[in-house]
Amino acid sequence: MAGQLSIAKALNDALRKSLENDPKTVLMGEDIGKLGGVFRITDGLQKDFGEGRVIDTPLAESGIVGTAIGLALRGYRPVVEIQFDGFVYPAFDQIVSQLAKMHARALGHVKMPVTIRIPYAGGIGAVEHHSESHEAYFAHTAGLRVVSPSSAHDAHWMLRQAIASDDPVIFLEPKRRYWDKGEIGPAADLALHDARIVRPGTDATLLAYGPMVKVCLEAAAAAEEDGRRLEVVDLRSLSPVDFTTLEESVKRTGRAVVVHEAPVFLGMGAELAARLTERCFYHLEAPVLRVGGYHAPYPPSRVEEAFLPDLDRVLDAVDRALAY
Amino acid sequence: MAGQLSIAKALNDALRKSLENDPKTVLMGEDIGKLGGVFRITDGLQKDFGEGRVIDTPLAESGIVGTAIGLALRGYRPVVEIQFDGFVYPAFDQIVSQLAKMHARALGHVKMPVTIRIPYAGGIGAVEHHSESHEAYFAHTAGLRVVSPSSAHDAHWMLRQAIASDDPVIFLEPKRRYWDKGEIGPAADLALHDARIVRPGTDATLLAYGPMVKVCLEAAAAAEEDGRRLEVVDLRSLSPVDFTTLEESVKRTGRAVVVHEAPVFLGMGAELAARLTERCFYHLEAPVLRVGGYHAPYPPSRVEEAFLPDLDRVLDAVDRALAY
Amino acid sequence: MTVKSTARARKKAAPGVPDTLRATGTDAQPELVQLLTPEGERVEHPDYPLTTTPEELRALYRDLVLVRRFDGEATALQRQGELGLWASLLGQEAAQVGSGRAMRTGDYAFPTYREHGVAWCRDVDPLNLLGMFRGVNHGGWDPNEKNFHLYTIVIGAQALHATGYAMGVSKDGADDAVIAYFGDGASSQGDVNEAFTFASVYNAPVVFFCQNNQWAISEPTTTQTKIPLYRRASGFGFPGVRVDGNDVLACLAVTRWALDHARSGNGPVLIEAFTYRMGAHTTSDDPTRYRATEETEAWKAKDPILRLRTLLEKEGLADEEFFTAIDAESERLGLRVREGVRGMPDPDPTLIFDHVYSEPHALVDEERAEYVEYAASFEAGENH
Amino acid sequence: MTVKSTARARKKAAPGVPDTLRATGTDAQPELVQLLTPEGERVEHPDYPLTTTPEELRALYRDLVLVRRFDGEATALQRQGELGLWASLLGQEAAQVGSGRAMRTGDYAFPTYREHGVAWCRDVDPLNLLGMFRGVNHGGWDPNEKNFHLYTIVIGAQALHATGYAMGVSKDGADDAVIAYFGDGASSQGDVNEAFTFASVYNAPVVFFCQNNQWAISEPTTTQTKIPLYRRASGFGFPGVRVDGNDVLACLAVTRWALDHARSGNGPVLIEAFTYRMGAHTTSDDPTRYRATEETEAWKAKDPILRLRTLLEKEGLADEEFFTAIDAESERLGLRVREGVRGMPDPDPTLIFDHVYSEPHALVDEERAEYVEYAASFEAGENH
Ligand SMILES: Cc1ncc(C[n+]2csc(CCOP(=O)(O)OP(=O)(O)O)c2C)c(N)n1
Ligand SMILES: Cc1ncc(C[n+]2csc(CCOP(=O)(O)OP(=O)(O)O)c2C)c(N)n1
Ligand SMILES: [Mg+2]
Ligand SMILES: [Mg+2]
Repeated sequence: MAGQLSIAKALNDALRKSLENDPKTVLMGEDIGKLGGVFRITDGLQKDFGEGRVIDTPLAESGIVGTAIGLALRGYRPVVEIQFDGFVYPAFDQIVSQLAKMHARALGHVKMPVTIRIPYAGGIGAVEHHSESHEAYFAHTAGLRVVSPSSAHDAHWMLRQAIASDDPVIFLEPKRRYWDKGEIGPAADLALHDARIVRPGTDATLLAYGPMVKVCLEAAAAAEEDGRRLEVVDLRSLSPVDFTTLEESVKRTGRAVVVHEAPVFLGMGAELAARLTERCFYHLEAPVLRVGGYHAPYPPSRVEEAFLPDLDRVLDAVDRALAY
Repeated sequence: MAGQLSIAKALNDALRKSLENDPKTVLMGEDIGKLGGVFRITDGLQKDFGEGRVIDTPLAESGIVGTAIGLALRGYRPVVEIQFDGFVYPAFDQIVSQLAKMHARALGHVKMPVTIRIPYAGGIGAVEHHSESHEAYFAHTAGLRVVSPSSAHDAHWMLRQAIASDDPVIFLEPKRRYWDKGEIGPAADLALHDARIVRPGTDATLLAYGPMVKVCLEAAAAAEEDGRRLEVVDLRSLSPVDFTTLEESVKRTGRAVVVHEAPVFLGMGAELAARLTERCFYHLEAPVLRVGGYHAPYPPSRVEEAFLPDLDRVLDAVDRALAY
Repeated sequence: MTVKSTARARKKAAPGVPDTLRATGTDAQPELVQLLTPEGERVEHPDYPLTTTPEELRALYRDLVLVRRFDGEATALQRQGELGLWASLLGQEAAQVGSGRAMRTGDYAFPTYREHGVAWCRDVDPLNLLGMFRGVNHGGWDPNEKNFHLYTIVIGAQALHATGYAMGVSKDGADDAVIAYFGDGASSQGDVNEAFTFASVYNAPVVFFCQNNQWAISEPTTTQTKIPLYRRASGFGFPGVRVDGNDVLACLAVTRWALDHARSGNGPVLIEAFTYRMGAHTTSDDPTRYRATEETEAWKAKDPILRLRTLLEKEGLADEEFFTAIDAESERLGLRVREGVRGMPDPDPTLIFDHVYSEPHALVDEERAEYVEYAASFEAGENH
Repeated sequence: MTVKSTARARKKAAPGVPDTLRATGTDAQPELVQLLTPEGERVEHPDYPLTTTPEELRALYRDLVLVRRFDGEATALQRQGELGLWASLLGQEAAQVGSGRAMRTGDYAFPTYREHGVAWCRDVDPLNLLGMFRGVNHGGWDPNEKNFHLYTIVIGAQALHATGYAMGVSKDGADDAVIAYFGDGASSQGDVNEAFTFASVYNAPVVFFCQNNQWAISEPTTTQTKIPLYRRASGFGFPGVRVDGNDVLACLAVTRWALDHARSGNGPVLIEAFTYRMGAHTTSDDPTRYRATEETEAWKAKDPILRLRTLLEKEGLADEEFFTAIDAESERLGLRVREGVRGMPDPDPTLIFDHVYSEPHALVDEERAEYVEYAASFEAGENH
């Protein structure tokens, strides 16, 4: 896998490798066969692995996740594609009451190696229900693991790690970054749930994941011109969160800003702020600030830019944090 | 309504008054007719208002909420009962994608006066799916209002206010308190979304709602014996939260502990801690601490006491807060 | 998967199936109600008599042409970048116009995202429909103004709204009826099947109008069902009919019958309009990846507009002048839509906060204030 | 509501319904497959021949009696405070034993919370079932040990798990079959109907076994459907059969046929076992609030155990000694269950953290450590 691959292709390759390596791996979803998925993440896979491994399903998300659970009970390792973020809710009961709890209910007797891939978040000018950031619902749910990559390398390796995990993983794909390219290393260099310091800095820590990592990197670059050295941490995992890495960074910089697209109120930033404040109380020079979506349905695309955190909003928060 | 009424009866009376006052009010749910609901909250109402106003529905929660939306579009004011907390998830799409967003999607042209009553949280020794505290899912969802009373008076008046509201309200009933009694005043003394200081104090603020208010009051009483004066604030509303009242209290006491049954990770406490830290940064002597459920499925009833916050865990947190 | 993995799975039902079960088998060839053949022949159906005046036929023709023109214009506007997306109804004009024109003023329609032809019949301004595809709103029209609900994108959800609305109609003692539109793919959703149950047990005056356009994006109808979709209704205890969805007269007659059946207290009806999605699923889709051109070509011969034109011409019900006038009107419509869309202003970003709730909400108010202040800081040039 | 609010809604389908729709009407009286009458008469059914040895009949009788005894013991244990709740199967023994005994070892059952009789046939230790009702676990047995899934409380969810499992069976090329149990109330859930679609299109070897016990807590079956439930299957393209659910032989024969039908690659079958919930919904329920004693009394005459006993006695297939032996075994089972439950220890609270994930999860590990430390602080007497 030398050279630059898009995140989309990196994911496609990860699925291919997973199908190759384990005959029990099956892909399920709407339009993932001949079409290769609306984002082409499963492109070519049905042709190569057959309709029995890359399964076009009826149009029913609860049905997809529910039957994936049954397949897992039979020893399969289903990888489900939910076509868009906004269409996962019909499957909510199967995810939070069935999939998430099965292992505990069975006192560990059965495993639930089900990966649910969801292209999520906004920024692509889509109509409603196609730009949701619902990670907080899943991260709040015990029994689920929740991750979101931000680079081609991580997309590839984290998906393979997610599929290999014997626990259910909600795998959130930052759809507006599908076409961003990057080098894919020869192996996973981190465990699935480790955070990554993607840019070291000293003055404040930016905490982000998925689509917002790029925005934070750009903000950090811009801040550098003003002589501010911002550290950027890519959480990568939202359940569990790698608080060890986060705490170390925040204790060093004394200031933190969390950035995500999801509404701020009860978004991931709430937990990060609460817990980091507890863990770094005497080190914080300012409250952990949050930049995110508003408490509103995701807006029509012509105003989504106002909804989405951007470089300016991030830097504005950094200004405020530094002003304490 | 002189004398002491149980919360259950206070709710029953509120439904009766709402049915009397507005012919467009209809109740919908499973077993709410002849049986009067599994908790008897609708006891006698079908007999008095008929099957057209108190409607036993098919066993399908998405269907119930979805048709309630349709009835609201036709000018009705549906009050839905979900039988137990754990059974609301099949209706999740209808709640978060349809009900919550309809008013915004229609640019305000249609109102969604739908109240969804849910007996929630634990402490009654029930089997699984009957003790869930899922308020964070709803409070994170823009377009929904979320409230939870803790006394008979509030149960009665808040339910009437919720039904009268033109917005969707998730009305969370602390089921283990259904049989607690209290006096019901002649009128609502607070707006639906106002918090209430239920016990004034000076040393630290306990923040709670629903079933945990009583635990906090008991903790405060116990603490008083040790010479500690704890203020207890009943949030009453989780979306929106009355931060004005909370902030004033926390600035006064300098310390806060949030208590809820829901898992701590991304529970309401996360938002309260994050936002209060921001608003009271220079007043806080200690981080806002949280006492709540663990990141685990609600456990079998024989160990639920270990899962649920109790007086000891609350006081333990107060000790820790005061030790800063 | 169609369970290709085991040979066994490919077998047909064993001959040993007991007789009591035969009735539920999948063998019967469904009758397709047709009043106007692809060749433009007017035929009769005993159960769905229809008398039409030449004027009515011309009006239907006008609807079909204008709806197609509007749709084509929208597709073009999407290509020009004026719309973010468009879901074309090409090929489904008859199903939509036939059913739409069967409705009375007091009836109510719950559409998906593709019912532009129904919107047309409900007299909804076409420009309203485009707002959502342009990204200036999520629909945003007043559903109660024309009894046409907002477009619903989450597949199947509106079937329950329609059913609840119809329950309300019953409670009001009104004799309105309701139509819930959805597609073949939607038939698999729990919500649609729950709607069938609610409508049936409450005897709600709702007609379920399923446009089986053969495709749910890239999935053929066989991915959703093994038997004709109209037969789903029988499992829920109400009538189902399959109608030629490219025959505007049959769609009109069957829907009119179904609405009357429903409004007279006989409960729901399922209509399966057998039609074809001639275009891509939406402008983002590439159907060459999953279906053969021959299939699409074959359906061209069944074009819903052509056959009505043939009838009008053959029977001498419309002259050249009429057709020319329609073409001209069509041009005017295209122009109005084009100009209307181009002139559609972007909303003010504070729209984000405007209608989250109908009554004040402290958090939204606070976030709005913060946003306004933040935005003003740019205008004032204070920032950066 | 059954739409009592308008007179119109009470009307039956108008006579003017077109003929094409008649087939979907609700008039046909469903055939109830029966092999053993309430009077203990052995009758034949052309489609479901069944030959049984006296030994087999005695074994079925034993199952029925022991299952009822176990169930009664559990009800008593609940009253004594040893269980938090109990969902009695009283009256449904034949449906469960008949279907349970139709299964082969490799077949797999997905129960609700009431399938104690099926569990018995799968050889699951009855004490396992009681753990969940006592509150010491959520079931917790290894489903794969006896091919008996955990009890599922969220209505209908297991129908999809069963279907998925059956899809896996197909993929494996195995000839196992799967049974999904659910109730009449569950038939309204989206999940159950989605399971019908998936099972049908993937030809999955799954039998949907619906125990129509006439009630979903306080709601009669008419709240869920206007037509017999077995007919739901026809709307999804697979066979449906209604069987006398109080007739263990009919349940055995029909389920055996259905499982073989499914395992031979013919796809799913829906069985509606027409039976009655003789007791309360659960020990928390009070059925006097919603149903007449006469109804329950009438069903007593159809008791599933009595009729088999009559057959055994009448045909001289079992003697007094046999019945005495069963009674004694029954007593022993009662005793074992009673003692077993009373001796069931409360779990250590750290169970809360034990199986949230199968692999380490930092948050859970941290919370467990905090809990252990906190709990230890009490033991050490440090706190309060
Ligand atoms: C719940 C849900 N899942 C998935 C989608 C994505 N999606 C949009 S349209 C479509 C296919 C719909 O097919 P059909 O119901 O036949 O309607 P058609 O588009 O053919 O008119 C899908 C899968 C969605 N909108 N909602
Ligand atoms: C999704 C869901 N909604 C509601 C309930 C509460 N509930 C438990 S049993 C029951 C009735 C079930 O009736 P039926 O399916 O006929 O099964 P039965 O209890 O008669 O065996 C209800 C409403 C539930 N368990 N799950
Ligand atoms: Mg379609
Ligand atoms: Mg039942």
